[in-house]
Amino acid sequence: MFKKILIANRGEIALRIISACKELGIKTVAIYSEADRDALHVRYADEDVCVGPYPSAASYLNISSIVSAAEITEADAIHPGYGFLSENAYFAEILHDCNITFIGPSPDAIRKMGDKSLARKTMTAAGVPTVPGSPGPVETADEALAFARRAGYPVILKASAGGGGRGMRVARDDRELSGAWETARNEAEKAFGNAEVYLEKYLESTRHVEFQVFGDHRGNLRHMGERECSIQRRHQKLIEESPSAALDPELRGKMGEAAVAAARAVSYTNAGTIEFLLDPRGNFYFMEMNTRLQVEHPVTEEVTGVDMVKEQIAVAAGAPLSFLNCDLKPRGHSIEFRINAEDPVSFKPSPGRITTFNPPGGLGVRVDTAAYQGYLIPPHYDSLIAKLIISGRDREEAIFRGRRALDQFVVEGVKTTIAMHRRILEDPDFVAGRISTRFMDRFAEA
Amino acid sequence: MFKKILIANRGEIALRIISACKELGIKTVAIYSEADRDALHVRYADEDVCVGPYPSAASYLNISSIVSAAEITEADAIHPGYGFLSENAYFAEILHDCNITFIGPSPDAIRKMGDKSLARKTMTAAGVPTVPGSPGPVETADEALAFARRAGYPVILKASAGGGGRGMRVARDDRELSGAWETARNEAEKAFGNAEVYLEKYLESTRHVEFQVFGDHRGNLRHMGERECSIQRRHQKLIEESPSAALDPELRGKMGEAAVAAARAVSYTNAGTIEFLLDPRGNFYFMEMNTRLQVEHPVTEEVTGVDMVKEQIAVAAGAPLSFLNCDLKPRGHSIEFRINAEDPVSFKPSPGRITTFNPPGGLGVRVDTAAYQGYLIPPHYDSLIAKLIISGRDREEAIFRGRRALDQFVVEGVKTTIAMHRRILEDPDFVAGRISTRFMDRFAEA
Amino acid sequence: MLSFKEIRELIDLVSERGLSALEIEQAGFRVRIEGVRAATNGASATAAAPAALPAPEAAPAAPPEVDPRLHVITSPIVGTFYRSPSPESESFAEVGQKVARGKILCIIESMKLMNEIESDVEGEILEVYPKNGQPVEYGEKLFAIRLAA
Amino acid sequence: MLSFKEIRELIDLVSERGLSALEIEQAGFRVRIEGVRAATNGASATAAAPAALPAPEAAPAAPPEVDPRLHVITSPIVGTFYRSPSPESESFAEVGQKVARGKILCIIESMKLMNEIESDVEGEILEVYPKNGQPVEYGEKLFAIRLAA
Repeated sequence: MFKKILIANRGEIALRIISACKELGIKTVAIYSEADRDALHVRYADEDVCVGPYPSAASYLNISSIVSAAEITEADAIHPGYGFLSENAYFAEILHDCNITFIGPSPDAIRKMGDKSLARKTMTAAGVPTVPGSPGPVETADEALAFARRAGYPVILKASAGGGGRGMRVARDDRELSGAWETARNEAEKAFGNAEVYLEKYLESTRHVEFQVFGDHRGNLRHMGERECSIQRRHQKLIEESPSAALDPELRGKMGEAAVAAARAVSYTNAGTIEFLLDPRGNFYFMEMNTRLQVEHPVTEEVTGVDMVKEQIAVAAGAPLSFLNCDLKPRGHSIEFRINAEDPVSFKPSPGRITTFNPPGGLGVRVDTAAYQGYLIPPHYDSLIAKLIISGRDREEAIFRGRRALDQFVVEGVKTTIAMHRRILEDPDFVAGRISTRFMDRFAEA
Repeated sequence: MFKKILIANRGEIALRIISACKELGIKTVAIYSEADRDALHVRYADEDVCVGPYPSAASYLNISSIVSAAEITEADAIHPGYGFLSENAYFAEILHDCNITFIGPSPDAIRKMGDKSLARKTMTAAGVPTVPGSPGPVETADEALAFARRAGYPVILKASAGGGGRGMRVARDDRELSGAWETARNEAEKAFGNAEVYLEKYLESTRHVEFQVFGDHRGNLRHMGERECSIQRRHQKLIEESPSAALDPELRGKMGEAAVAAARAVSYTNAGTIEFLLDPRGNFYFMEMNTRLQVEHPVTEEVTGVDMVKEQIAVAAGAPLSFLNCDLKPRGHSIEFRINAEDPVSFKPSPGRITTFNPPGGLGVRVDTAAYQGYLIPPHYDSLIAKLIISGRDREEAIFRGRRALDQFVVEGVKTTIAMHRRILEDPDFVAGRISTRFMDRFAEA
Repeated sequence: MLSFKEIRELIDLVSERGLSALEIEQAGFRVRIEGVRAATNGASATAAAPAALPAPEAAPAAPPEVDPRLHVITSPIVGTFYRSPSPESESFAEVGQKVARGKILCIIESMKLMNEIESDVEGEILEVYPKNGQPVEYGEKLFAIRLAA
Repeated sequence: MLSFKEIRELIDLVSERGLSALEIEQAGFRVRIEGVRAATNGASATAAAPAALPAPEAAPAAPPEVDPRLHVITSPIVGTFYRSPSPESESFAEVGQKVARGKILCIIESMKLMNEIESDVEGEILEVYPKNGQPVEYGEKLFAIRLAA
């Protein structure tokens, strides 16, 4: 087992990983930018190293600083969390060269799944259904128009190097497509340093259902069930739950098998997520694979009882999957609410000092956060300040419990999404489980 | 189902009950003394009524004020929590006369179990083993000496009306017994208004293992497994866990059956707890029954998945037990740490203002508390400020998780038991599960 | 919690009145304003207490002024407030009425019992706070009475 | 919570009104402004008192005084600090040594690369903070230099 792990991240996920290491008796090293001197992850780690000034590119994305930090503290592994360097194949490769374990999949698997056109090809070869789309990157606007007319509108433009909703544009006719073409390429260029885009048929009234997969270094590969992530705003997830109200055991079996086949196609190790679109008739299509821990991993932890971060560390150290002989059938129901510091109307980030922070507690309530009363949320990073994870015997209990927990969650000094979540939990369609990725559009109009 | 419940309590248990009511869609009424104006239970309830000045006798024990408060707010049920009026048969009776449901057992069951000598007789008749003891209250010091010489030292003096460790005195020879006689009677008189005491043989190196029982109004009576509560200081529980490391399925079955038989002997309804002493050879003896919700109920909730407070409310409203067809075999392991505001050396209460309050979160961590940053702990009530409930796949995971959670629990402004719990979790005997009710004596000496 | 504007006003008050200090603390919030620098010798003291002068009775940080002749009777129990012994009868006491010590002012019904509440002072009733039939909690204001001189 | 602008206004108020101190504390946030230093003798006390005087350089709540001729070079990267190019060679720079702009002061090894750190000023080395071979983080102090006049 590792002796010391450096956590190449910040915020709640850095704390989550520090907690897992402490429970395994492993020492921890926090890294931080100058803007994060007072952050809890710095306080809770055994050691800490300032790796640069506030811009992420100079600190949390600064590979040479982070590798040096691991070297001077003699850390033998790095956990990248999510975001930042977590899906950077080059970073994983350098660590390998430096004899530091990257807690995640192989650089090869990251690369194969990171290139979205290549991933589609791999999936087709593995027999996993994909959304009808251009066979590869589309070079010109004319080529895009030709594909769209052939496949039928609406279509969606996506960045080849993309993820997280950036660089995505939906077009419903020729005119919209011509307009979206340059915008999508510019956004892709800006966000990922690569303007390449490809096209897919845009499926409407679909759900976003993803499967958690886990592979060890002994050839075992399992799925841990699904997460329903249809409640999104601008392709950013807001609420995730497990299990999905749309899956019966048969469909869960079929999608789970496809997820495992998808991961096996790139000899996947460690934790990863296969994202599917699911239409109302039970057809599902591979969207993409996230080759890292997800923000929403806690709902899977709650219904399976597996500590996924400890599992990641153990697997990276060579251990077999701990749940090979367990029944991972979901036990109860779990819902995660992302509490962001943002204006609930304009959705603009609302950084500032948290003057009151009183999170809810009690049965079935888990809070993952790096915030505290008096904490100054720096304006440089993302706006997630807490994840509220609610579990109950069934979905109904989780919804009622969620309402009371959101009522008891007091945050003052910054604007948050707490009230918005409270309204979503009152929505009859949400309560009945009638949701799709368009849910928030309807909700915003109401 | 009830429309509005008045909570005749304060602190974390009042919040716990308010949360359960909110999850059931039931309105709540908080009562409070003048010392509790700023308490969270007042803030989180739908309505609130000040019932008197700070002394408990004038407010939280003021039956006429509390019944009036229920009447003027038109509450149709009262939940008494633990302590205060929760085991007051007279209170339960008055509520019945006023057509207000008492969420708890019948006045008759409270009375039969509240009189400790009568309870022993009832148990003997029901075939439940009891500790060898005086057949009833002991009237004179000579009578006490006669019993002690017959049964053999050590012996323990207990208040007939007692509970919670008050009025208890251990004596190891004639001299000690003569000395303890008056003290025990005085303490009993002060604490319970009744000086009657009885004697029992004092068993050493025993564990305190209690069984949770639950009865509905349709004749169903079940047990929900055990709680290990041997870690006590002056008969006050500090750490409780479930399951107990000392029980195998066979012994659990035998003790569970005895617990159900004990409860059935008084036609018990709602939640109750049968406390046993368990010796190293697997012999167990009925100690007493607590005819109410226990402080430590959360560990049972965690390993069974049953919300016990919602169950209490549903059963009081006439519903059958919700888990009649469920397997309540303990799932994982759960440990509760009582975080008291007190000096860890002198054990004296440490009331005052909490200047920093940052409870831990994440997987497997539950915090039940009514404290918050800036809260002024009034000196008039008990010193419990939070219950930290840690769950894991097994006892080992729970212990490691408990260590990291205690490390992350920051309370400033008052002294607490956090550091003491941290030290207990490092004790090799505790880690190995080698504990008895004498554990804290040894620990304090070390 | 005080707003910035309120703090600014308090500062003005402290300096205008020539107070030496004002300190407010509540639920984790604390503000302390120390007044115009105390002079260290007689000479400068004159200079240090400038425009101030009109601060003779400078009651520092006084709560809203309380009339010493005003007496408030609060409810000693929880229950329902009645101004008269029965719906048909007259009120025990009206605003403007002079009452003697021991005069029954109202009834509070608690657990079916009618509890008569007496005046513990002699004076004139200035205000009756609850409405007839209204629930009252412990410590709730019932009557304001101006004490007889 | 007070903004920077509000704190600035409060500072103005404290000095205008001649307050001796203002302290605000809330949820982990605390600001204390102490007024212009009270004079210890009569003569200057008179001058310090009147609110009228605009207390020109009243720099309240000043951080520890900083020598304007002192310049600190901090580490631009994370790595291991070396005072000389190899264990056998002499140090690049010693305390007391005068250095020109561009003079190499040390090496920081980061990912097997030797990064030479140059002086960005001209002056005299007053202090070398890290020991040879010691790990340094971003922003850590390396050298104190007294600027050439």
